[in-house]
Amino acid sequence: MAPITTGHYLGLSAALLLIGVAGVLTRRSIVVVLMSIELILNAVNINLIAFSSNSQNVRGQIFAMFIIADAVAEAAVGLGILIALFRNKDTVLADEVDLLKW
Amino acid sequence: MNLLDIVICTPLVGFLLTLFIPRSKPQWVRVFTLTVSVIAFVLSVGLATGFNSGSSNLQFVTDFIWNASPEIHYHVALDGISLWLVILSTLLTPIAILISWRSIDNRVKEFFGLLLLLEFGLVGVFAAFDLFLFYIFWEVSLVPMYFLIGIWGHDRRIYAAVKFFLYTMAGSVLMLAGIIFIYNRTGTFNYSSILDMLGSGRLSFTTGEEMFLFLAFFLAFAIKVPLFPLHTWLPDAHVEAPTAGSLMLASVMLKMGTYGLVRFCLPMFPGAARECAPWIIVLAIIGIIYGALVALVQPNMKKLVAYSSVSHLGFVVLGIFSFTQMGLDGAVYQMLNHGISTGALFIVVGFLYTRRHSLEIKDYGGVATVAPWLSTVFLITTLASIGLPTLNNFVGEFLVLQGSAQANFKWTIFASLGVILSACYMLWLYQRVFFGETPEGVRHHMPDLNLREWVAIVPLIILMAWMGTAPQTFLPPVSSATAHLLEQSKMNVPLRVHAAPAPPVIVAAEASHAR
Amino acid sequence: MLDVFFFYAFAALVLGGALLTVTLRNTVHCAISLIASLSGVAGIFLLQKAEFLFAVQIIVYVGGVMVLFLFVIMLVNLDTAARDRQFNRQWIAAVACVLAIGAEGVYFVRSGSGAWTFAAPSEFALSAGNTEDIARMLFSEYLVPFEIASVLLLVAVVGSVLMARREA
Amino acid sequence: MPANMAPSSAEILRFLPEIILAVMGTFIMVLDPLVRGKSPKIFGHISILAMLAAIGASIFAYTNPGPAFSGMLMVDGFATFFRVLVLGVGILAVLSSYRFLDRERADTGEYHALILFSLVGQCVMVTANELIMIFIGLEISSIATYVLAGYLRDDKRANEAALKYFLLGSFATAFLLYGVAIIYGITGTTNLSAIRAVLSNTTTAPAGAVVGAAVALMFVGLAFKVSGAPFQIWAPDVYQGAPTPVTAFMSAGPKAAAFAVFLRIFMTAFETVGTGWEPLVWVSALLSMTIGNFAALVQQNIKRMLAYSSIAHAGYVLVALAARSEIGTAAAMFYLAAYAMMNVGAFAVVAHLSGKGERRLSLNDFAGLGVKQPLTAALLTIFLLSFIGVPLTGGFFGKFYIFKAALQSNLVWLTVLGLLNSAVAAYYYLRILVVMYMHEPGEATLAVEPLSFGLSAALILPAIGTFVLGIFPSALLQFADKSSIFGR
Amino acid sequence: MPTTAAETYFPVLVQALLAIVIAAALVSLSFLLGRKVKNSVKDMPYECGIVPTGDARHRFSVKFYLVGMLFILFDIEAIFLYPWAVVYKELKMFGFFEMFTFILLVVAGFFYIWKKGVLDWSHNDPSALRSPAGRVEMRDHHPEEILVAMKR
Repeated sequence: MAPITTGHYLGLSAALLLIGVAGVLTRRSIVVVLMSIELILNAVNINLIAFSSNSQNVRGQIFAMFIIADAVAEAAVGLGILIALFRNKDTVLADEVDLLKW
Repeated sequence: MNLLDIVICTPLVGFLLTLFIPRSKPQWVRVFTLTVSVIAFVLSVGLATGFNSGSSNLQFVTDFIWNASPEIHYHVALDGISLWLVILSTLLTPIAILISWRSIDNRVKEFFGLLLLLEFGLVGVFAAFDLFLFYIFWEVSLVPMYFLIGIWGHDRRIYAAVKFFLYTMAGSVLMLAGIIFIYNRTGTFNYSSILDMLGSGRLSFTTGEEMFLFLAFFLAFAIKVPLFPLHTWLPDAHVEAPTAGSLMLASVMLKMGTYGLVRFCLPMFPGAARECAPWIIVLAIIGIIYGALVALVQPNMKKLVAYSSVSHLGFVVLGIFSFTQMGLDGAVYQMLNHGISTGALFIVVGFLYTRRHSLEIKDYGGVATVAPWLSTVFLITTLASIGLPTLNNFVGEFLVLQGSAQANFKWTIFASLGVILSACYMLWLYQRVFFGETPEGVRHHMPDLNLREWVAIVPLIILMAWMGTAPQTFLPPVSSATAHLLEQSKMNVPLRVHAAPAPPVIVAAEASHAR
Repeated sequence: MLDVFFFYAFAALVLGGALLTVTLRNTVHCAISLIASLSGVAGIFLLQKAEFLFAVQIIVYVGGVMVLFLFVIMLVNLDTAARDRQFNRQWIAAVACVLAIGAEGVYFVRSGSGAWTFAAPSEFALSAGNTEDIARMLFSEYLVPFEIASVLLLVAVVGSVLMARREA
Repeated sequence: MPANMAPSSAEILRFLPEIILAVMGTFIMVLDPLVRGKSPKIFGHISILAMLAAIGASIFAYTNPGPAFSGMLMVDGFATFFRVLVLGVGILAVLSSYRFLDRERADTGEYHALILFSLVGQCVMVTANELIMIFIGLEISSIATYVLAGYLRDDKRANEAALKYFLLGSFATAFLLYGVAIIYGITGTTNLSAIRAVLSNTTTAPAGAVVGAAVALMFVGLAFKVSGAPFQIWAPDVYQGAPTPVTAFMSAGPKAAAFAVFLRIFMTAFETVGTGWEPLVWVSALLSMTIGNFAALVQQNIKRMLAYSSIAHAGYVLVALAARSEIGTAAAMFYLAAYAMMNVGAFAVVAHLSGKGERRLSLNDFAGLGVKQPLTAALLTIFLLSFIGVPLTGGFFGKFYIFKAALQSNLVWLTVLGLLNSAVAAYYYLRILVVMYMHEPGEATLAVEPLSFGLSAALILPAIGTFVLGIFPSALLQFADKSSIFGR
Repeated sequence: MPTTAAETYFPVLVQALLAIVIAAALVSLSFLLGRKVKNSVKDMPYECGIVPTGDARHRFSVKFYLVGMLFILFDIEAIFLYPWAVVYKELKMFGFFEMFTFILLVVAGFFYIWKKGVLDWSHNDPSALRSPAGRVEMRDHHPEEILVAMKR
């Protein structure tokens, strides 16, 4: 088997990005959309770590740390918003959120 | 700060002060704005007396840098053309205030304030010698007129106001593109510097650029004139506007278009102007005849006068694009004439409206028997509008036709049709309104002119006679300015264009088809 | 050799988990697939000698974020949703977007390594202690982002409390 | 090594505005549960003081410009301009929310704390010279704004707005990050100046396709944030659903900050690959203007109409970016300042008129405002004329500078189409004027309460600003011109 | 000396695999070998366990979410603390102030949460979600029921 290069990691990341984007665009459940966004962020992190180890500097890893911190903050606020919406609307399907024209 | 600056600023200061008059004192507003506008008029007469009519130089020049980056000059000045148009604006504003004295009774403060703001914009447009400043005044004059039509107009006022605004706006943004283009090329908005650069060859456009720029400016002006087929906003705006609005619109604002053609299109883009002249003249002649024919069948007095404006302004455009001294003189003179006589027509129609509250011709008849003075005034105005010798329009039309005949005789023939038709529709209107059976509604609601109305109309009638009998009072400054203008517009023009007289209309059309 | 095996094993875990996440009907199952996928990502980190990030990934994502997701799923009781249509009607947009990104990917794969020029390795190689490396740089050069990250956390605290808590 | 990394006092001074905002935001947050319900107005006062102090600190920091914290931040004219701009927007937003919060019985410290935190993020964004820093600033600002959009938790429209904003916003962030990651991979750095150095060195420059992919991804992310087409779909819903003072805030502040980031990244780091991204911006600018203006034509809801208009205005700023020149940058800066004022002003009027529960938002609810409240109507008229681009208003000079820059860069078609667009736009702004002045007062205007002090301030200050920018534009433009080189 | 990460962590992997195999073996063996009795008593809680009430799918209180959220936010704080602790000695006082500022802000957040009463579980759950689809029916389990089940 061919040795694993940075390119392999980038391919993996691109595939993950693809799946994430597809998930965001097609799923109706808001929670799953949020999960898909997490997938994209992880694709970014795979990229960053691969680049970091390729160029032998640690900036990419620090960047990834901040991205994880941000993902947490986003998830916390996003789920909070979801709960607030659910209280009033009883739906967690993206296309039933339609009081305003979508 | 010279007299011209004072004339420009007076209405603006008046407008700002009007804002502080309490809403509960409408009479104060009327008196104050009338005073301000009369002061502005008197000062502007001072401009005429101080004007050296033999010189083609700019006079009353004020030029300082208003904004450093990009360099925008506050550059105002007068030449023979702008002089009379400025005075026309200042003359008609107090008259507009007088005729609205009683007929406007809601939101009085706003109405009269906006009239002053309009005056500020109009005077500025005619005095500005910086492209940017010109554009600013151009747009500033647009806003008050929009409100005048939209708030105090008749039933379909909103439609008319929005249409008016959008037509003008669409044209003027293209002009703005042209102005920016010139600025990027020259680094200045100062019109005198641009002309100097063009004259000395430091600035030149390729044929394509010149055509683009000419069309950008021309479209803005042609909409304002309005040239057939861009005239459709005009009847709506005129019919729906209050009398004062129609007056200012017809008498002064339409002149912004023709003034722009004379002032900017000819000297800056002479080549393209001559290239397009045959086409423009065809449109102008279509406008003359079309306007007259449509006026003939109008049941509504204001609409009739509005279409007559389309017809009359066709003459002005014809004169401008004949590229002859006489044609240009006549065109400028005709701008003033149209301002006076059509203004007077709108005023008199307004008098009828305040009495009978109808603009439909069929609601009138036999007015001459109940209001003889009103009928007389209307008759004089009608005759002036037709172009009866010794009244003002005759001089202008004559010059235009003579000028166009110098360039191409066929144009004159077609245009003369317009003169004949104008006699038809105006006299027929007069006959239907003032003679014949007197309906009940007219008999009881048709008092004769009161003092205020006399004061409003008499200056215009005097001017009609004065301009018709003694054109030498007014023409010399105009002639020296137009001569200079023709001189300028010959620069940078390839010989073939200005040496040969422009080809006959039909031949030109065929030739370009062949191309 | 072992490296290659592990890479493909983890990659399969990552992509398999991700695919299940976006296709499964039951949201709880989606969440569990997501955990699998994220664990795979953690493994990928480990392969690249980013041990610290590996730990963070496990602690924060698998231990934290996923718990949160599960709480919310239970909180809003998504079973009813699971019985409905699963995908929305944005198929065209989704397909277009995926195709665009996919085409880009194919382009890069076909043009091979020539399309990629990576930054040259920096002058100093990473030392054995991954965490120390990160720490040194984080607390010197990345001082401001670090401090400002606390504001990010505060925003998250205020925001989520404000959104989720019901006023008494 | 790390021990002597302690920042110098000059560096801390350059970071002072953010410190003030963060500390005061935290203070308000902690104060809220302590004084809850007793004197709710105090939070607003504190936050206004904090923002004024931060403006002072920004100007003071500019007396000693330069980089700070190992090149993370770059305090230059550009940064100072946008710092003051976003802080100004913040002040106006808070001024216009006093009455609103009171009316909705929602005057809490959290609201003001979130505004201050969001401003911290925006100030960091506009000052940052480093992609990680920009990212964190962007996220602080965005997350705070998501929450603010859903601030009225019991309002379904606000819930929806927050959720949509959140989903699409974080989706966009993910795209942006993917682009940033690739840029990091091919250049080995996240510092903008260093990226520029790598990209402009022809011998070591990475392959164009990769750079292109990264730039395109970042463009998508940023275009989402500035609501440029075709990534504008969130804007109308979010602007309509969010509480009006928040809409005023987020359509001006975070947007201006996102544009600042846009300009800084694309005009410094990616300037050397400009021919590559210009078509992207060109298309996006044209689409934004056209979609924004034509969609606004048919709107009945005033907030939705202003939302579409804000998309169109983003298009104008993108025209300036497409010019790819320093005067283009300066024009964009000027435009954003003018836009911020008229937009906050217009939304403040909407907030004033809409009434409790924001029920009166239809265009017809403006009927007769010119009679009932001439001052409010006159101020709104000024903002609308500025939107149209009538001379002597800031909006006019903004458009003028932008199209001048575009023509100078030979974008003739974009200029002509843009100007025609602005003529189309006149129509829907005129509709508001028509209703306001030419219709008889309706139920809504008869019920409207008198202007409160805070609202009058939030209306009169931008009106003055609009006129100042329209009559003496060169003072601000010269500063923008000087700053458009990003302290290089 | 191992060269790649995979080799470094090979022992760990072996251990993990071993753990999985043993656990799986124990569970499957008892499943295969054990005697299966299926009745409702088997489904009851063992000995002193609490009798379950209601549906397993019934809604959680929002408090769980809030606490969970706080947990991961402080988790993030912890992941920053860990590398800091590693190089604390190198950083000296500067490092102390660095982390002090960070923690101060996060503690301010904690104070806010505390004062907001998010951590206060004693009240009668004011933050419970109102059930949109109607209350989930609570079933009482009477002792007789259990006896009946046992007899079967």
